[in-house]
Amino acid sequence: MSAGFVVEVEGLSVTFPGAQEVAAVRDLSFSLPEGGALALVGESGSGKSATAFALLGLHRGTGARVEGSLKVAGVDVGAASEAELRALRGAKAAMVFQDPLSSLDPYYAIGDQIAEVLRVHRKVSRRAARARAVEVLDRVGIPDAVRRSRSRPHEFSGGMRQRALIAMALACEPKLLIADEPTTALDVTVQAQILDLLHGLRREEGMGLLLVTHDVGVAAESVDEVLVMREGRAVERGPVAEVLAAPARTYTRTLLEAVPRLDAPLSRQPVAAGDPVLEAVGLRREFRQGRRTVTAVDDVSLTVGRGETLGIVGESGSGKTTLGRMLVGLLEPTSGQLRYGGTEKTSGVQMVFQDPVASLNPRRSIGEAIADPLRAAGERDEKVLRDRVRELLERVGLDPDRYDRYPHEFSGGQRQRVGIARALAPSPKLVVCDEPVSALDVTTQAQVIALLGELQRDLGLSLVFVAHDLAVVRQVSDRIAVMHRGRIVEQGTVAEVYGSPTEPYTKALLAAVPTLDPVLAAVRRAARRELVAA
Amino acid sequence: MTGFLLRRLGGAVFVLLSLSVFLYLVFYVAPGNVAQIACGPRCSPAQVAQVHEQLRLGDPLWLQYAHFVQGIFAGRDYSSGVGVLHCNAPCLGVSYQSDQQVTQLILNKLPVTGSLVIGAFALWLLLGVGTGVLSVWRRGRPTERVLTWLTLAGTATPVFVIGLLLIIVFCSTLQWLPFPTYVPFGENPEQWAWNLLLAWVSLAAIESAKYARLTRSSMLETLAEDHVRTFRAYGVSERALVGRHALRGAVAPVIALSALDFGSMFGGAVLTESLFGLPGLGRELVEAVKVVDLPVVVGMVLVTGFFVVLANAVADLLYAVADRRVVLS
Amino acid sequence: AGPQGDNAASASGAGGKAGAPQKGGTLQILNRQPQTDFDPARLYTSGGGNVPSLVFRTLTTRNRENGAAGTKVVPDLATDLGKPSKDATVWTYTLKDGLKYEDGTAITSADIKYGIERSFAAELSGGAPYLRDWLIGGADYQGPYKDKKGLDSIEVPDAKTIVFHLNKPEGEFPYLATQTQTTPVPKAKDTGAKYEEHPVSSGPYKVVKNENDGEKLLLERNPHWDAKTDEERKAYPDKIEVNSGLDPAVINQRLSASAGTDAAAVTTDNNLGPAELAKVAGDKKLADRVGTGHFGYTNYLAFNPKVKPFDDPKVRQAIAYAVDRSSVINAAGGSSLALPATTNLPPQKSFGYVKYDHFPAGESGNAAKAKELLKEAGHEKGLTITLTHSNAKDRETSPEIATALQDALKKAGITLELKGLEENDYNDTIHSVKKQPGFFLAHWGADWPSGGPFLAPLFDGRQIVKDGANFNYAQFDDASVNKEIDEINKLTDLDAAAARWGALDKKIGEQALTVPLFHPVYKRLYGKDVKNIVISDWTGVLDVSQVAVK
Amino acid sequence: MSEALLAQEVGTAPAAVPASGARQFWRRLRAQRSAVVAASVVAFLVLVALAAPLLTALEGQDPNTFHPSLVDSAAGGVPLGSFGGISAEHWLGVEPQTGRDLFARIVYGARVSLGVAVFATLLQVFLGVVIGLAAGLGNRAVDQVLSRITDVNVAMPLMVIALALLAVVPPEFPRPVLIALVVGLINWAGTSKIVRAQTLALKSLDYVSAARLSGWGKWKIAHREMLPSLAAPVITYAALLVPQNITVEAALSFLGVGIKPPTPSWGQMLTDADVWYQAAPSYLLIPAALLFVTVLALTVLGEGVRTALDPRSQSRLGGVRRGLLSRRKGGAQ
Ligand SMILES: Nc1ncnc2c1ncn2[C@@H]1O[C@H](COP(=O)(O)OP(=O)(O)OP(=O)(O)O)[C@@H](O)[C@H]1O
Ligand SMILES: Nc1ncnc2c1ncn2[C@@H]1O[C@H](COP(=O)(O)OP(=O)(O)OP(=O)(O)O)[C@@H](O)[C@H]1O
Ligand SMILES: [Mg+2]
Ligand SMILES: [Mg+2]
Repeated sequence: MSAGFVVEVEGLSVTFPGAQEVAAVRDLSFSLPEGGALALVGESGSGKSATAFALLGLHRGTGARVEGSLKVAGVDVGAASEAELRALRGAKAAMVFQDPLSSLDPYYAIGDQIAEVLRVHRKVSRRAARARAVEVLDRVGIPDAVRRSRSRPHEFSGGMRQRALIAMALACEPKLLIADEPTTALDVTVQAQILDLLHGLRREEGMGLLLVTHDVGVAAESVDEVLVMREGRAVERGPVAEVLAAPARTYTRTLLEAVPRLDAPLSRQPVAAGDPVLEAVGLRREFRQGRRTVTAVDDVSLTVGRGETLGIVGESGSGKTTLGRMLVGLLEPTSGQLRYGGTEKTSGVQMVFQDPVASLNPRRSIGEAIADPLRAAGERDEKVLRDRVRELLERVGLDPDRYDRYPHEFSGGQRQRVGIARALAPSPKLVVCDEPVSALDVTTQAQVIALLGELQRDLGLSLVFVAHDLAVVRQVSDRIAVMHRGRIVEQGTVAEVYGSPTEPYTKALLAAVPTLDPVLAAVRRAARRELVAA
Repeated sequence: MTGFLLRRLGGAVFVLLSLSVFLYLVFYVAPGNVAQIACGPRCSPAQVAQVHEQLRLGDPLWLQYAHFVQGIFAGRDYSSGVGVLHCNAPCLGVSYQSDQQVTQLILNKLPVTGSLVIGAFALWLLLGVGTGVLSVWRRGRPTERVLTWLTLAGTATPVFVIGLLLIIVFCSTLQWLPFPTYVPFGENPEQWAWNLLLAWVSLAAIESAKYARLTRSSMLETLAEDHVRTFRAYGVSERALVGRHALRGAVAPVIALSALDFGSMFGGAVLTESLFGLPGLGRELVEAVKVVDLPVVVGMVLVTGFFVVLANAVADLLYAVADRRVVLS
Repeated sequence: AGPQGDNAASASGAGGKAGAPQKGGTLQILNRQPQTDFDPARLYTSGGGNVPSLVFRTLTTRNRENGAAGTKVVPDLATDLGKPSKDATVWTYTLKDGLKYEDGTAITSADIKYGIERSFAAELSGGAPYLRDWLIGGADYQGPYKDKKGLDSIEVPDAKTIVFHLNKPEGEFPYLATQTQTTPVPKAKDTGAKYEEHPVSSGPYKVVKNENDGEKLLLERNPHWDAKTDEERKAYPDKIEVNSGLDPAVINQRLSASAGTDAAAVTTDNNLGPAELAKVAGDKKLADRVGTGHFGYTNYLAFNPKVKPFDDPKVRQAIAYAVDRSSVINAAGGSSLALPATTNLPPQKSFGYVKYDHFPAGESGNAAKAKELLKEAGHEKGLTITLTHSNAKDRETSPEIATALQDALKKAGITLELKGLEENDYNDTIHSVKKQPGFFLAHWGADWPSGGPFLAPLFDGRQIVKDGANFNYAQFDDASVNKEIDEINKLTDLDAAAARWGALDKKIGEQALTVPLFHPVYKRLYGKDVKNIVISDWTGVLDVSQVAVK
Repeated sequence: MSEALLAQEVGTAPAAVPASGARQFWRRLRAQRSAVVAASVVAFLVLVALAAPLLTALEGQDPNTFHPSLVDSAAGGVPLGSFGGISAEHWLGVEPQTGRDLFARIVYGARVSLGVAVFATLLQVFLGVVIGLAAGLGNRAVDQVLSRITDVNVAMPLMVIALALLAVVPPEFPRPVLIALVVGLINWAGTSKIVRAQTLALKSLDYVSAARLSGWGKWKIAHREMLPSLAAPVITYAALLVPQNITVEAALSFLGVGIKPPTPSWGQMLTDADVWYQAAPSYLLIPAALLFVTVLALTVLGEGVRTALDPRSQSRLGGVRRGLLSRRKGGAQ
């Protein structure tokens, strides 16, 4: 193969051994020219990360079987010795990991961590290494880099940590940057900043970029070419504009269709809100953290009418979850009142939790979990219970015969359905959904959203739908409340909030949403730069 | 910080008071005639009665306890025969059996137990953590297995067996080391160390296994974490990963466990102290329990309890220093 | 005591490194028990134990010779063994000339009186009961601190003379005068409970260091001690260092290794255990460094006939027949460490030992005879009884002995249930008339080598203590026995008295109030440089006042 | 805070314990050869203890009969014959001094030692779980009180309290039960600290919140939702406690307050035997070796259970073994 490529992959297969062998990647071939940018997209579990790991030989010693030929920056990864591999890692090809929270050593200063990596590859003094660390931190836009390089990761926000990781990747000026879902854990606004940074770096430093993501929107903003993967195989590959505009394969098309867009036509007609099922007046919640007091929710008043959906958006830490938990009575408000259709007693409200893994007890069968509220309500007859649970399972589109199965036997989307069934079991009037789809990939996300809409229509439920993804909220809500630092800064119908936002914060949120159109993405990027400059 | 210290102090006072009340209650119902033991086996009933009165054993339990508490804060007087001796606050009372002031007794014993515990502690940390690190670095290889077996042999053998065997081998048969007696550090630091060496080794042999296991498991846990993966992906060598990043993760649990062990060793190294002829707190304590010498028992348990509480507080402080994410509570 | 050669020593199991003993060097003493009581008023053991007798001189003392010769009482501070009045109720002692304390001041008879009076103070309790029981007014006297007047029954007509007035005849008063309570204590130097930290020496050594309540002692020569006034103490070493609080196994390891300063080491309180004996038995060199001693001591089974079924003599006799002394002796450490006992009195001439075996059980018990007696007593179906013992690890009243008995009695159809008590509880229980169980393990040692202090506390009906520590476990109160005890006490001829004690023991033995089990034998290692080992039958342990290390 | 660290000692981060059905657990346990061997050894020991009367009947001996003729009385009672008097009648030889059959005493001793250790451990675990749960679930006041009580428990010197308590209780009370009770009552703080930390962590988990929304009360939630998740760290910790308790029993024997003779226990035997190391080595070596095997087996089993309870272990297990192989092959991927 010619010398113009940083990555050349030929017939790559990755197999994980175990009780059931998992063929994570099967016969995958692709290449990446020097300075080029390629995105690996595909739903969860399609083998993207496994591929990325294979490029740096990270499967070595873990038991995974890697076949095929892999050449990265001129190094034959399969045949390289340990020492050669170490020389490759970080120096010629560097990786940015998905979760910035856990990818840095919590115990050492950020600058020291970067310096350590540098000293592995270059014979430089400790002091010079520190200086270089400050330099790259400055390069990725960490303000006051000299001082911040002495901070530990927990003193950084998520976005800053991700920047620090990118800085670490830059330290040795590699030819290739592999970014494995670099923005999944971040807010839209921060996500936009990171993507902009990667974009800028690539242009200025001439690195190759391999971007791994399940978010087609992210890919559209950042790369020249995409490789769509499914079940470990390549489905489609081509220039990003072509693939996104005119996908050749049905799978690609489904994937694209499932992506919620801000510009899609509104699918639901705003319902006329009935009598309020929930009224909140002046809710406030404080948390004590050592000597400091954090006001997570500050003077929030809202109403939810019968059959209505109230969407709540806001960036991470804006108080959405705290508000949601207060609404269902899981958390005592510090001050403020809550009324549920006339009573002050918490009744007829349920919650669907953000994380489908954490919200089900791994040691209890899903049938039992769904039956709990019924049992608590005093139902003793096992047959009645079983029938009701089966009915609910069917309702949320699960096989009623899986009553006795355990959560781990279900996929993320299925688990979220179990959570919904559990919330529905006591026939609530109002369900608070706390980011019910953020942990799911686009296709599953679309299914769950559809299900919620359907249930709402059939059962006359009221919903509070919490999310940080503006496009998703737009799809399901009648009214929107935008939260910022614990307060509701803007409230109105979907058309009002999305059509003519009044608050600058709302505007910034909207501008940060990735788009599927690379051209539009470029325009937005420019607009964002102006917003920052302003 | 001040709040933390105050709360800890309050907690400590509660713990120590509860301990002393508990001991008073237990010893109140304990069999054995204290006055008779103090007087001697062939004292006449009249003499026993005199001793009984002198030790104020006739007082109701609450009054005895009140006097005890009074002694701590205000001191107490007692008769030496020729005159009245004053026991200055904090006075933990006077031994029923030997007429010695408990405070003085403790001050005499503390350096001995301190020498034993501190040395053993350093050694078992070194051995334990060292073994743990080594077995992680060489994981899956014969070295790890050998180390595992060795440390387990340590846990499985009671200290009196290990201790006696060490003495027989090193002092009696090989004669490499002196037969242990206690030499105060201030008198001769070198002799101090040589005499204590076997005692340290015996305790360390038993304790280090736990630390090896804890270090090993924490390190393996850390090695499985994402941030280690990051450094591996940046070409950092396995040795640096184990020695720098994984070991750092084991510091916190090791500190927590050390606090528990360090504290409880102050009153708990009974067997080691008696085997190695160390006139320390643990041995004295057991002797005192046997002769129902309540003032000595209470005084010493309070001191050892204090060390447990102190060690835990220090551990929390250390931990907060080690891991700045932690807020003291 | 006269000089003795190695021949005499080896004859009674004593000895030491060959060669004439020289002055000089430092003697090491490795002990288990610290010398917590170093106050003459508080010491119990006859002769003030071993180490204290280096510091405390008494009116009389034990003869420092090997074996039976060592059971004689000889003068110490006094010029003779005391002059009794005709009925032995008044005893007069005269002090030798030139007696001085460590500070050079002269020892007076008033100091001896004061020393004795101190021992009556509650603050300084711990001594033997005889002064209290024998001296007129002793029972009510509360010591010199409370009762400044003093005890009238001790007279000091001049600085050299001291006269004791007793409430009954006591021919054995010279023995009592060996106890440390007759040590002179200068009143001006008395610090009460603190005196033990630095007692004033009247003996060949003075206390230079006393750390940790007697755990570490350093004794150096007392320059004012005059060897001419003291025929008993040899005082060869210049210094004596006592290290105590040591583990018994470690002491024996040290003595057997005998390395460094341990070559000049002895122990005064640590016997060889059975395991160590097994090791020594296979090592000729070590075996040569073992001193063997016999102390007047008996381990036995005690009955309280007030408790059923032990009220029935047949039951007691059956048990006496059923006992398997060989397994009991094995449990006690084997035939080298314990001798079978069939008498209450130890097998020593000075006690007036008369051999008898009223209920011959042979070596390993006579189960048939025992069964027969039980049948006669109406227990043909067997018998279940409880044996109370202590949980001390002493191989005397300890669980090992109890289990051996349990196994032996099983053969005679007696089911023995064991009730082990913690040491205090055990002492409290067996010494209390109210709580006393019917059947328990007990032991008794002589306060001096004579039948008197051995038999009287155990079998004198007037010594039953109803509301205190009682040692007459059987609560035996027989007029003829009481009378005989009084008669013997009148004798000032100690040999004649001994013969009467022996006969009395044989008579009491018929009652089967006890089942004698064994007499212990003390075997102790000493360092390889230690010379002039003297072990008397009085103490059974090597006399530190005799040993030399040069 | 240190509670959380203790929880770390037994290696659990509550959030990271997903999916683990009983079947998976057994599969993962069986996948570890060392754990299987350890489990068999433990089972064997338990069997030996239970079948003690049978085994001794087979040998034709009992643990309490003296054989004075089998020891050399003049030499302190050292067993006659070689290797501590091993013979066809006495499979492991006889005890010095008494001549009692060692094999019989060992197998009966297993009953007492294992019984006491296991019972004490159960008690520690029970108390620790109840108190830890109550502290974790209760309000601030309850938590404070229970945590301080836990501190008191930590500060109690086991040996001293044991000595005092063992003297107070009448001797008629069965000793093994008493020792187990005392050890259990004085040493539960470790478990309760772990459980409390774990409970606090679990309390904030979504599935517990969900259970609260369903209307269950506190204890019902604790029972249904928390206990199963507490099992993992508690079982692992308990595996550490059992061997520790066996040596505690030995130490109590050393201090003279252990199991009462003639009842045999390993601790008692070790205590008596250590001075016999030179004269009759087998007397010391046999119980010491057995104790070692027991501790080894329990530790390995504990480690195995912990691994099996950790759902991430599946790949790790396969990983280590295969990782080794591939390295030997020269690191080919
Ligand atoms: N260590 C492992 N052991 C066993 N199976 C594994 C392992 N790691 C990944 N897999 C499996 O391999 C497949 C591909 O995993 P991979 O992590 O590459 O997916 P992905 O495309 O990155 O998904 P996501 O978007 O969720 O990160 C999945 O089915 C996954 O369950
Ligand atoms: N239990 C708590 N103790 C202390 N502070 C808390 C607690 N819960 C939340 N907070 C703080 O309150 C603020 C709001 O948190 P909340 O979880 O409601 O945010 P959110 O909008 O749901 O964020 P995300 O999108 O990340 O879920 C944050 O600053 C958070 O740190
Ligand atoms: Mg991935
Ligand atoms: Mg949230």
